Amino acid sequence: MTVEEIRELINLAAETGIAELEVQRGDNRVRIRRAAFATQQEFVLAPQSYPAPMAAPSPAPVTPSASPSHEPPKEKPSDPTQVLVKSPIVGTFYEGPAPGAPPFVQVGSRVQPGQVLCIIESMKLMNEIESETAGIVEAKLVMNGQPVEYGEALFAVRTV
Amino acid sequence: MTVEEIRELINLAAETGIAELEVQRGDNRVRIRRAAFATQQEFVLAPQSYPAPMAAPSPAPVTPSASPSHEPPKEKPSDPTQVLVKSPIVGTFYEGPAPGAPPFVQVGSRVQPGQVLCIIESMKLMNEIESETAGIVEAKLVMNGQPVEYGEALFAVRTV
Amino acid sequence: MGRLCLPSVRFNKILIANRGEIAVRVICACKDLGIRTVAVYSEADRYSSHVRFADQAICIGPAKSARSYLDVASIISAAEITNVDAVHPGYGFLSENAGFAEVCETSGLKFIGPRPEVIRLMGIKERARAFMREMGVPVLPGSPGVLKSPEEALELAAEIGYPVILKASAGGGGRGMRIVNQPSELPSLLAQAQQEASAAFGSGDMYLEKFIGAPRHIEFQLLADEYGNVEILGERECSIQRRHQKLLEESPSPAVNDRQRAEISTALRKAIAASGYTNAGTVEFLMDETGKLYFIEVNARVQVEHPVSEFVTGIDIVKSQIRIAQGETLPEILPGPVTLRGHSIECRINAENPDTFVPSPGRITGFHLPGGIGVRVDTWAYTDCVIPPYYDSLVAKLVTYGSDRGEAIRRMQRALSMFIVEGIHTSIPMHQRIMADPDFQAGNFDTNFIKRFAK
Amino acid sequence: MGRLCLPSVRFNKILIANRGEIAVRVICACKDLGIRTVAVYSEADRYSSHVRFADQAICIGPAKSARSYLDVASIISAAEITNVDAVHPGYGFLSENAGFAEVCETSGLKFIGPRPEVIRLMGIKERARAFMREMGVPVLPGSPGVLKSPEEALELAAEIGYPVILKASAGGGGRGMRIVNQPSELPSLLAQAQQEASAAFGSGDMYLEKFIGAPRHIEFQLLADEYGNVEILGERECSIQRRHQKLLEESPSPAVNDRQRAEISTALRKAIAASGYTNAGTVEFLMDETGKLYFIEVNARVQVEHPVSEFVTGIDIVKSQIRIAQGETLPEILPGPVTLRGHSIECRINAENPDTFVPSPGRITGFHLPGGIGVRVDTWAYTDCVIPPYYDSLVAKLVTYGSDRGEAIRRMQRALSMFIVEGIHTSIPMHQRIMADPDFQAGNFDTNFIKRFAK
Repeated sequence: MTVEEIRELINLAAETGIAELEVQRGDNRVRIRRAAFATQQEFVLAPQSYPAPMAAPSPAPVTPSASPSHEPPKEKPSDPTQVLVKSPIVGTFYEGPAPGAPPFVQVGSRVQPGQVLCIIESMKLMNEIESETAGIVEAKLVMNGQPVEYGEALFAVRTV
Repeated sequence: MTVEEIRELINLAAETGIAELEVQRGDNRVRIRRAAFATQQEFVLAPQSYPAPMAAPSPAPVTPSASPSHEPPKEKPSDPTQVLVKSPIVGTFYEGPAPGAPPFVQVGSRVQPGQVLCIIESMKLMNEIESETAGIVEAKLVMNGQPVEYGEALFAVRTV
Repeated sequence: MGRLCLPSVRFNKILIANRGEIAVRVICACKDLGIRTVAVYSEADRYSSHVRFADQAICIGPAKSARSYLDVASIISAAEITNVDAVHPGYGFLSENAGFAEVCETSGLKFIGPRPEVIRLMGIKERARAFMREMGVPVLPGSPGVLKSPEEALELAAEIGYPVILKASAGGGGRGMRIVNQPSELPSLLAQAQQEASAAFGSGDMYLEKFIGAPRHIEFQLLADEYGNVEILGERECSIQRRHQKLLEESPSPAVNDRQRAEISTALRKAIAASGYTNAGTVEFLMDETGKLYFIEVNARVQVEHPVSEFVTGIDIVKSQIRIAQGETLPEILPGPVTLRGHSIECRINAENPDTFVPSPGRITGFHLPGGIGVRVDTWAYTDCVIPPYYDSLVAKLVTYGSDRGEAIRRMQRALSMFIVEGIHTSIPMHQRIMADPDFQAGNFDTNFIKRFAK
Repeated sequence: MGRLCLPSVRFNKILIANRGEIAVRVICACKDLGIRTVAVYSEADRYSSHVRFADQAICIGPAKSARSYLDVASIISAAEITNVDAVHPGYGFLSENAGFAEVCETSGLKFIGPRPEVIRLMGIKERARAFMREMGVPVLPGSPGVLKSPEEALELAAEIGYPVILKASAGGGGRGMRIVNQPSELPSLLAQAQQEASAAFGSGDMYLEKFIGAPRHIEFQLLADEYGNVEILGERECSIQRRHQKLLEESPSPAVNDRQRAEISTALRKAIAASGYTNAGTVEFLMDETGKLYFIEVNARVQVEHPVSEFVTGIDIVKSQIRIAQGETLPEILPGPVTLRGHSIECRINAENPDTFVPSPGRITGFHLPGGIGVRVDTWAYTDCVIPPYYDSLVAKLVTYGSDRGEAIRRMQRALSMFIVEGIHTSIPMHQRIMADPDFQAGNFDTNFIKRFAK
């Protein structure tokens, strides 16, 4: 019996979910007992990466948002030269220092570290949000006066 | 004995709901014990061979049978030369015509179509179960006096 | 109160001759009583919850009901090889089959339901009606027995006044029924209905009754022990139906007042005791446009909608069925006098398109049950189960309770909005529309509600 | 009855400053009242049910509670940008933080709970004890106020008699507590406890009390409106604890009789009305070996175990909290006089090893809820959810009801056997052992039960 054959037998046992497999061919004998059944072992966390049933692209007649089984979005490979400026607090986004005043920055503006990008008003306090990098504002992601959550992206800045 | 043959035997074990199967062909011997019977259990439920999330081969802290998420077994390509004689009714299996009498057939017996293989007693009626094919009895899958369900495999017959 | 000191038996093991949510319901009652259970199942139900949660399970046949859940020999065999003491028939299937009850008896198995001769009496509707009329229960004007000829039918209809309805003696579920608006239609409609009834029930016996155009369907729940004690557990309003299939039930009925409830209950207690009826049952009435109730039939079994009565009375009806069959008396079984408290509504969550009512079998890929205060769910379904196409489409019963009807409705709306079933269509959206309907909320409806509503 | 004609407000939208099952519970109450909801959540709870079922959801910070669920500024900001009328604090987190209640008030948000000054009074335990003593509620013999010195503690302990227990004024959850068996131990144990209390609560203030070796923990549920009306909703037995963490609660207590319940309720009604307490709350007592009850503290919020009181009284406590905060009176809110019917038990299903109590966070790969008669489940979990390691381990509250304690126990056993959670450990097996215990079944236990039981 070759290793390949034994490997096949092991795969077979795993596939079929049986507890134990014993094979003898003439003088050859193989006995496979699957690990899950070998000991009354305490549990190991299930792998985080299996395709959850509710997340499968099934033709469900209900709306896609009706499921409580939200899967975390896949982390996308991020562009190292693009930085998202996120809100550090919950509050209201203001693009300029006062109503009617011009915005601190616009798409295309070149910004420096420490430069004010916007204001988040929280509990009547105006919190200035500064850029941490030098770069060019590629996108403004929130409308003036819009409420923002913690961690919500405000601007995309291309570092230079 | 090829892996394909062994796979068939495992499928056979799963289909028939038996706990353990031992087959010897000359020098070749296979012994299969099914996962469900690795622990003491009162009745047979799920075949252990499904890819459902709850049955993933993780050593979960509950018993394998604790899940209500039973997946139907995949239909496996069956060996056309092997026939499973299944019980057409619910009842009690008797291998012989009377208590103490020799069994109708034994492993290795050559059988003809219409030959009585066993009796299933149901509601005080003795129902003779006949072979539908000519062949050799390869396995007796039920013990004398044991209750059987509808569709439970009683014998494996190799057609000749 | 009957003979109190009669020794009652104690079941060790019960076989449940049914499937789906009612099989799980009976398993729950048995667990609550410490009685072991045997599930029977067809090949299509191998992975069903009732198989999982019973102590033992026996496959009794292929998917087709006639060869599994309706196959008396297989079920009795399963009972014999598992050594059970009693059989609970659930609803549907063999539950009102007097022959099955008889075979159980001769096989030494206690049938959890009325005795065969009582099932038989109640199954022959014109006999049941005659009996109730004698006992002083108001009965819809109609033929005294089976119609002997079209001529007799014409005479009777003229007496009663049109419209009248033709019904099959052995029938149910709307088959073998015809509404007749004028004498000229009668002969041909009678022939049609007879033919349909023969095909469906094996008997073409027909009777006729006064037809109420916009009735409410109201039924009274009863419990009767084996010593002549009878209790009425209030009524249920079941008027929200589509083609005689109930979709939603509640208790109490918004249309029944305390005086009427007391009057009917008194009459029924007497009639049921005189009939020799035992175990649980339901007496169905139609209410006409003036609020008068007329007896139509007895359902000699537990009903799908029993949980609404359980909520408002605090009485476990299925547990009571088993205890009655064990020979216990109602005074032993019931915690005290029967009183109604609050209001309860049941929505039947079916696997069907909520607009077209077309069944929607298949795999449930996502399943999230609502919970919290005032919510009960009876179901056999679970994430990744498959609703087979062979049986009824009932997936779950969603039942809510409130201190009044308004609270029960609000809680039902909340629970419906938190009940998630993916992979198949369900009747949840339909129930949401019913709950939001001003007529429903006001309690203003009859059996035509769904028709009006669908427009 | 208070001023009945005071105009009550009607909330349009409520922010729920909490997570997990209690956030879902408050959402249910709001849905039942037709009030819209705003959930707040940390980054770790993005996929939690309370986010799914609220009308709006705002992320308020990272996983760490200090920067999310305990961050007053973030929560108030979330309330402001969503234009809510009121804030429900749930239990834990900011629920008994008088400062938070105050900020809500100054921000024009109704805090659904007692007024800040009352929360503050109840939070300072020796002041609460002094107040209750004055009002005629039996209080455990102890120091009249904060211990000023080890010498004063020694004097008081000699007067009361050993053993005594040292407790932190601002404490809770077992921290800052020491049992003293003899005078020689007292000074060093006092120093230890003070240090622990300072670290945990920011205050080293201590008091001492008579120590009861085998007490039962019994608490009374109250509702108080804003016009001086107080109702007591019976008591709960909470003696099944491990290290002061309740595992299982029931109502009524097997150890409290009707006379005692009535006496304590009368005393509490008077005391609570005099204290200016409003909204829901719980008054905790210890019962000594002779059955005498002693006040220990007030929990100025809804409790985890409130559903058992809801089952036996039929009163929706969380809905009542919201209606009280809207300015409604108890006579308007309650369907009638408060009466207790039947028995209810709650098992806390925690994500933890049932033997070692080690938390077991992780992904739930299989989740099947029990249902049927007499079963209520409050949970935020679902198939494939992840129990985060950052917060408490409560996955679900399994609550059963029966017409008596025996029925409630049987139904709990049934429900536990049909509750399937895969992928993580849960306390289900531990609860099954408790339910099967003859002492538990007989109602014979005290707060040492789990210790004896674990052996």
